[in-house]
Amino acid sequence: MTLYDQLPALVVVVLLFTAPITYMLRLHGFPWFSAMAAVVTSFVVACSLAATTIGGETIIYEMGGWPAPYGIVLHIDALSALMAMLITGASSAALIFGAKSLADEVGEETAPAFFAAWLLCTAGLVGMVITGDAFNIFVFMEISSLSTYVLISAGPDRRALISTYRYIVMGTVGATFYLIGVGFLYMVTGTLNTADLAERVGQVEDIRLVLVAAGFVSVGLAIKAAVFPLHSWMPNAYTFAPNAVTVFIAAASTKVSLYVLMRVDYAIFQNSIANHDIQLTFFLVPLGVLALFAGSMLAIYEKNLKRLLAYSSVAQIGYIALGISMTSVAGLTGAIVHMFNHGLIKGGMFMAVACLALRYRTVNVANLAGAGKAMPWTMAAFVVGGLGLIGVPLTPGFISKWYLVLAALDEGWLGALLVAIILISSLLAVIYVWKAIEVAYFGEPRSNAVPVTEEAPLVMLIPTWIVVLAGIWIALDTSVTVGLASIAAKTLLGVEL
Amino acid sequence: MDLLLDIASAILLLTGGFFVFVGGFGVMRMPEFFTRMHAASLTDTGGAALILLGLMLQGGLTLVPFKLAAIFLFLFLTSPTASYALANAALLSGVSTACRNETGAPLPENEVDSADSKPASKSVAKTSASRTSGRKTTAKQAAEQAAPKAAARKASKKAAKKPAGKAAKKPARKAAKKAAGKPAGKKS
Amino acid sequence: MEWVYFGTSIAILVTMVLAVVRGLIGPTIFDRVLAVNMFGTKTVLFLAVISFLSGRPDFLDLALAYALINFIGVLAVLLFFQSRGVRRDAEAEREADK
Amino acid sequence: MITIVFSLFLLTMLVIVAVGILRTDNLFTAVMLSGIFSLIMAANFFILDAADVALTEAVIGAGISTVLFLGALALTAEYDRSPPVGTWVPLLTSSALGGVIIFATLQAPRLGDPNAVVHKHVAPWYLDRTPELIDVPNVVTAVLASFRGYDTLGEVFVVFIACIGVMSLLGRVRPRRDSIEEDEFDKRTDNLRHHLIPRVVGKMLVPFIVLFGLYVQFHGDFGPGGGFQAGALIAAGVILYSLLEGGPRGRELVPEWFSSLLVALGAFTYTCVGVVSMAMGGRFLDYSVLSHDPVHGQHMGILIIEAGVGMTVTGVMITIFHAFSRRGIR
Repeated sequence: MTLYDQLPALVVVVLLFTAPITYMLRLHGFPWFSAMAAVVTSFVVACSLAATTIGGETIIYEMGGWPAPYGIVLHIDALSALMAMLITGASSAALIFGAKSLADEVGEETAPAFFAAWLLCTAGLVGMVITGDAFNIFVFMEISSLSTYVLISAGPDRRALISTYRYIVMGTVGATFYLIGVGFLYMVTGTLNTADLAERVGQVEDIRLVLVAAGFVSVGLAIKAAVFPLHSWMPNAYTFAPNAVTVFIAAASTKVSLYVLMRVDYAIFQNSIANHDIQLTFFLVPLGVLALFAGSMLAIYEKNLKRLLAYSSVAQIGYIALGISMTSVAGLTGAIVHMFNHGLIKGGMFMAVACLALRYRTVNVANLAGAGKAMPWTMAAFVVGGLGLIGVPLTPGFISKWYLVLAALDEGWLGALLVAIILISSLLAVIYVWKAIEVAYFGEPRSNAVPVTEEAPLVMLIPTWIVVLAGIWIALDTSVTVGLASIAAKTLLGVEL
Repeated sequence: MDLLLDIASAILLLTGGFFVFVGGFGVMRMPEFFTRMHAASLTDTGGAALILLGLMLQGGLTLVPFKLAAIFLFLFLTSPTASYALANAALLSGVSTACRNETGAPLPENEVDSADSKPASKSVAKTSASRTSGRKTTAKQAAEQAAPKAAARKASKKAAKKPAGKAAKKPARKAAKKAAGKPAGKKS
Repeated sequence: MEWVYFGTSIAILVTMVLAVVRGLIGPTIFDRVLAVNMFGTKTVLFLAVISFLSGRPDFLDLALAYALINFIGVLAVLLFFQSRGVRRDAEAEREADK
Repeated sequence: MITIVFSLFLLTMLVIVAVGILRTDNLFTAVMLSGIFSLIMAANFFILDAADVALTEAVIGAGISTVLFLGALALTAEYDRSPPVGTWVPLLTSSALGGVIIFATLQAPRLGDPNAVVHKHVAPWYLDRTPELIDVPNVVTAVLASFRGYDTLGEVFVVFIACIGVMSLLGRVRPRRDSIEEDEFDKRTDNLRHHLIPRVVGKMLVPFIVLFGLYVQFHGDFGPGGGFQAGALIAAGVILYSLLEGGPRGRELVPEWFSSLLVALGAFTYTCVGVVSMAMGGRFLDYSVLSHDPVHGQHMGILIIEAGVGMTVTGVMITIFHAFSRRGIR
């Protein structure tokens, strides 16, 4: 076995291997360094996996050397590689970005535990996307959720504890639903391997259990993904978490649940349940549309910049849900590209907000007056991100919305309606993004406020701009993202490449 | 020989089962806590011993009787210890030893309580006081304090449950609804 | 022998029900602790009898584990009430000082 | 038949106890009833022949969780004072959910039906091939430790991260102290030293519990047991000692740095086995390459990873208990 053959396992093993070391070695500055090294290594491995899969190849790696339905296999195709790249990329960017702010917020004493949790969170998310086993997804879901709770509550803000508690309750309900669904599937098929499941579910004669399983899995994952009426845990969790943590989980965490939803739904249920595409449409379209409007409206009325962006995420998840619900190659491509692009955009914006928070000590929109002059580079990054949220051409948001619109136009009158909805919600996005920009550039600072004159430190600005520029690069050169996404969409739908 | 063994173990098992059941019955029917505990702990040991002995006879010459013997030994050690700990905890927080009559209603609390519980808790306090200082007050005070408190709490709870509970629920629920009804965005 | 095991296990099960009822109706919390403790012992016996009834006495390990650690919980209860008593004393002392 | 009757009986009791837990607002009562709940659950697992699960449930549910619950209860009030919420919506939701599950399972294969799909696909393969490939009598151990060893690795990390989470919550707030001097407070509340009977009996049992834990650890290949159960049992021994002798002495016996190190060390050991097998030319967690003989390699791998699991679980239980006892069980 060459190192190249071991790459699929390495992407997660590196993280799992480093986490206990990070926890055990209590040297000054070491936890951050080892976490960063491991995450970056994992990112490099994920990139090389993506390079392999872009030709449409699927990698199967047998854990423990046991063949597919008996042991656990890693199953890496274009979609998983793209997601793994997003997760590890977001994780390393947030870690490098947060080198200073995390040191302030977390403290020397708890740093080993915190960075071990960070590594495990990344490992859990990556593990979920690369595995080819339905129960293994649950195990890694547990790892990622538990470590996310630790990360969110690690900051000095005590309100984080309450929001973490809500997240724990909702997250546990979601994971349990998923587990119940998987249990039913095991009951009717006797297997847990996703490829094997896909085959055997089709042979089940009485599909009542399969239907209920599909319901439980979908609702459970929708809770974990913060799809609109089930999103209530998310805004506060994002708001009170340490800034770098928000960057990471906003960019990666909910998308992974959407990924699993997509994967389980398309790979297992779509070809076994008759009319499943219609059921999926009826489940996701109303939720997606509601999410678009409600998320945007809540964002418009929000005064806290972090929570504003969180509500905007609720809206953006609506787009992804719409894309998933269309069951067409174009729609899925749009959804997958938007997952990736939104991760980049939101990550960059939360980084900019973290820079603002460092200098202004608050993230209330009203207090940020004058930020445009005091911190031009930070605000410029924020503006570029905001344009991406709206979907202006030359930004990543435009690409994904473009594909969504194209997909919607294929759907007849319902599609035309969807196009209108997408356009309206983009206008709403203009309003809430403008709200922040207006105050920052044209607002008069309050007389009693301490004037901020200093730009954010370079250690934070450079990562922010790297992420922003990466977004623009991806908008200009779509071959990687759209290429991977269209292959992924075709694989999911079983269309010939 | 086998038949004899079978008969012996059957007798032991069934007697043990009967003892265990009697213990459970006692726990259900005895009037107050300490007598209930008496019923439970006595038959716990007796019934368990008989059943385990009966099973041992059936085990043959394997590891099984030894495991059963180990279970027997550990139960014999832990079960009384647990009873001791429980009774002690109950005494410490002053469970009333007031008897209840046939219908389950407590007998008038006047003499029974003071006559029974105080000497008991004192003696505990004394024995332990010889080893650690400051314990004497603990046990006694706790016993004296907790008993009326517990009774008062119970009374107030019962009283509150019917009329006050319902009355209080409605406004509270309304208030909760109001708070939840506000758009979450306005809170900050 | 089957029916003897069966009869014994039924007796134990009925006792378990009685213990559960006692645990549910209380009235004092110690009655509930008593119910738990009693239920634990009955579980040990039940497992022992059942492992004979189903003909697999090697599963006695479980009953052994129960017998060993069943009473840790009761000791924790004792500790809990003991420290609560001391805390109440401390609070009372503080009140008196004020 | 008897299995089904007994199991129905126990399940009915389970439901009744569960309703009892929901209906009480006294948290102490809830803790006690949940003790009964897990005992019933364990008996039920046992009847359904899931001896490994039953052992775990017995040790964790009946033994340790009561202690930890009481530790948590000592830090809060005794009564549930959450504001009254409408009971209809949750009730309707959960009834609907239960209805859906029942509706679905009406079509499920009967309990113990040999023709059920579950017994036709993967399971027979495990039963047939385990003697030849791994050669341990307890197939559950073979499945958990080798065939699905990656899942178990994940679970060990779940335990690890759970420990980090509990520690980050409990270590957050400095312990509050009453007016009594700290040392004296500890002396008076923290131990059962002046209770002669529990002290003598309990200390007598501690070595047996630990010994039994080791037996379960190394006997896991043959009978029910393995690292999870063994870890919990050994930790139960240490917890018993700390209850009797007080938190400080318990922390002398197993220092906090050691128990928290053990948590990470166990997870590390497990991962290392995987990495070593990768380095020796196999897949991740492929124990066959560890030795010249594949079956012997499997034995070695399973032994080491079970030891890792045991270390992690022991460490977690003791660490969490210490965290509670340091904040004063009172």
